[in-house]
Amino acid sequence: MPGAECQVPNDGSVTGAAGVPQSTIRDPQSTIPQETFVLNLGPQHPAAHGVLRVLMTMDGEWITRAEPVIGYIHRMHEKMGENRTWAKFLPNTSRIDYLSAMHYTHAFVGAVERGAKIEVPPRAEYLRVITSELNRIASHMVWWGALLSDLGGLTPFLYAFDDRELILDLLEGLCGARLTYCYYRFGGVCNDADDDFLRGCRQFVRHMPARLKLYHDLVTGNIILRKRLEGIGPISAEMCRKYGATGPVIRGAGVAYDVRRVEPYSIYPQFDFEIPTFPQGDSMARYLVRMAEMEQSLRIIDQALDKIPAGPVMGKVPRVLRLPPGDYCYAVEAARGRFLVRIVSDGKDVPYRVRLRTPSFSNLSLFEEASRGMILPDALAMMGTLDLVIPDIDR
Amino acid sequence: MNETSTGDLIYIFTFLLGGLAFAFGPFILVYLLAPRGTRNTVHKTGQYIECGMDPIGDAWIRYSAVYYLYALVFVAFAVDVLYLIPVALVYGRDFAVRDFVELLIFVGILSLVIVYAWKKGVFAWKRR
Amino acid sequence: METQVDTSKIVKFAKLEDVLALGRAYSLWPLTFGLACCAIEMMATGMARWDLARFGAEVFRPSPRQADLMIIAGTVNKKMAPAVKLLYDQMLEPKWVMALGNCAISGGPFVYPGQYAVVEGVDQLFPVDVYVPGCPPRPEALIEGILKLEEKMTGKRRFPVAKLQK
Amino acid sequence: MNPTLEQLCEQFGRLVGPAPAASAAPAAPPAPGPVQRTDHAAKGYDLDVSVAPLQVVMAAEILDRSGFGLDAVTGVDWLAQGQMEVVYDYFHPTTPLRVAVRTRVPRAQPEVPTITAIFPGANWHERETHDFFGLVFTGHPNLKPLLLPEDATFHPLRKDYQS
Repeated sequence: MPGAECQVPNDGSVTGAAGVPQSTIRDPQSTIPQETFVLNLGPQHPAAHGVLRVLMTMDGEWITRAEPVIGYIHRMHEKMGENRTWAKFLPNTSRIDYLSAMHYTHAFVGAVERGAKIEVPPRAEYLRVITSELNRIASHMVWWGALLSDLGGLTPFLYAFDDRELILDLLEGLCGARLTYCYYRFGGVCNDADDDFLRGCRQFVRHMPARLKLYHDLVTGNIILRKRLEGIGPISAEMCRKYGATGPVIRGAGVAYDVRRVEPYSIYPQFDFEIPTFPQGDSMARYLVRMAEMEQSLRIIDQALDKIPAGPVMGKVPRVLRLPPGDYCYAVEAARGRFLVRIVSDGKDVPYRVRLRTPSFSNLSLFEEASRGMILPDALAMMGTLDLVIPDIDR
Repeated sequence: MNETSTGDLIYIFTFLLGGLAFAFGPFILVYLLAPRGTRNTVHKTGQYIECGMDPIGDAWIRYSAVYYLYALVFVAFAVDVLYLIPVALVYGRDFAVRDFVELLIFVGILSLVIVYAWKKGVFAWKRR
Repeated sequence: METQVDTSKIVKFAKLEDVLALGRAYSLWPLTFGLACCAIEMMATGMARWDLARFGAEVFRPSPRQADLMIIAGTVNKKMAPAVKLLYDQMLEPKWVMALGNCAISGGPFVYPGQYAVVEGVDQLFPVDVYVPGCPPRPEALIEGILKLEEKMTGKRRFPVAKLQK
Repeated sequence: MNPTLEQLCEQFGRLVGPAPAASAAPAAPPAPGPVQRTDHAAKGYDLDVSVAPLQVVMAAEILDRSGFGLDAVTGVDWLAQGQMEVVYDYFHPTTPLRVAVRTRVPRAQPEVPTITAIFPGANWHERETHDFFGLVFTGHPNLKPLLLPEDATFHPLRKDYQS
């Protein structure tokens, strides 16, 4: 890891569980009467990354209980799944988590292909992997900019969006949209990649490592960031498992759980890439996991660009798509964690039930327990490292 | 009262008037020029801003003492600066090293406040 | 809908109004009010490549007291509607509202018979000045929306519209 | 220490009780046993267990002991059969095993015991399923609407929901 070893803060303060400085934990023996006030870090707040409301019962600056209230951008995706045909639900999938729209479409398309036994030609699989990994890098960049703007540094946002625009141009050339691509179809992808897309990807993959090193020099070694993130918001592997938190949250707690590796789908087994994990389980570990993940995604894109075969990009799909009755699941490693689509079909051309298990929903559900006793700025720094997208929580 | 003193009085009086005008002028201007109300839908224009939600409970509660002690250290140094202002006025006239040493002693004694607060653990920001 | 509050002024000078309108138009302070996908495009517009700062609108203020333009960037649903109305109230006159994206204009892709959660169009809550269609609208569309708002405030358009060669 | 499919089948077999005695009429296809192995490539999960509503907690305990994590709680409203189905998805952080525990309750009286004590993550999942289906999770600490407005009394994902 370039230049980013993190050690427990050694400023002599007694450390609580997993290296949390004692000062941020309320010592139980304190005798002052419990006089708290309720602050709601409401729907419209810069650090809420959207319309998340957290009801914080505060004792001075220390949080005694932070209860997230969600539902302010509930958009009925699951209800819409039940009254439109399979193909008409595709645009919805890229509006659940608009920062990793490709992964969500990949999961829905995969589940339907699994049900209807549709074959996907190899070139389409490669295009899916390339666009998914590009989307993961773009999503991690928005997270990186947003996290640092939460901690007060506003310039990294400009750097991050600068490079993200390169990815958006590539994907816009391919699928016509900047954010809510509806690029995958049942049985393949809708538009073949021409040469300048592949050349653009190659150029991006060569250009990006230098930029990532710049990010590390600019931010990761910065003492302010290390003091703000190291030892803050410890989330143990057991808590991740109990709450179902996945993605960089569980990989930051030392468990190498990545759906691409543990439950392989599409053609990911053909690529060799590591799953970066950091055992500390604090906010710094989650930060480093995502930074390392961007490099791994670049490696995957590089290998996919080498091995992409020629050939058709659309498989054979019946005109009216009907799935045999039963339920089918498909899990995908989205930028924020494990995204599972569970489809229940009763044989008609309209799904009977579409269940979307989104990663941010479970990642946020542990916030109440993880943020108890912390001071407010640390709790917001930890929420930044959970990388939440609120429509992904409310669906 | 010879005319020089009345001149001074007038001078002070106009200066006072200028200050007041400078202070209250914008209020009057705004009252005249700015629109008086604002369009509202739930008539809560004057409510405290809390991220789009109605504030819950009251904020006038007993805070932990850490903030109070922090403010005390600030007050100690505010008084310190208060004494330094007259010194600064006469400091440069016929300078002697003695003045500088005196100043150092004065500030040194007053900075003991920080040492005392440090020992009492005010800066450790632990909850009392 | 909102009551008719008399927002007229006591003293009005024509030239002063023009100067004030010019000043307000070229330094619009939007309220950070990102709801969904359009918020990401709004952020991208504020960044280096599309550079909303060229039009003076790059200062995104979190507090409604300091903002004079509310950009509704995303879907307003029925649980969020009271909060949106409260923020609209707390903004001070003169204030403008821009409905960014189809969800804010008419509920967008989430309108179907039997939908129970989305407010179909923000103009049901309060008057909207500029509508910017798109899902999400491109950054150029947001900038065009800001130029259109400036034209509404000052009466003349700042940049000439590109004329198609015959 | 990773659990294997066989161990799980055996534990669930004990939980669900002996498989129904070989049905007398061999012609009738034996009712699919409560514990079924499914092909991951075709269905997306490896083990499909149907349990009675009250055994849901014990199933959760078995899986918790084997190190599984709760993935999702899915409600399905089978209006035609007058039943509501609750499917619990479990994933395992280190092995590719995927287990789906399903149970059916009558639509008139949809009650399922909560598993929040074992998996705190289920708290929100169950609140959401209660929001959309009106399924009452007995013993749930705070069964208020989660995604719907606080005063919502309608359950939109029910098949007979008229907005």
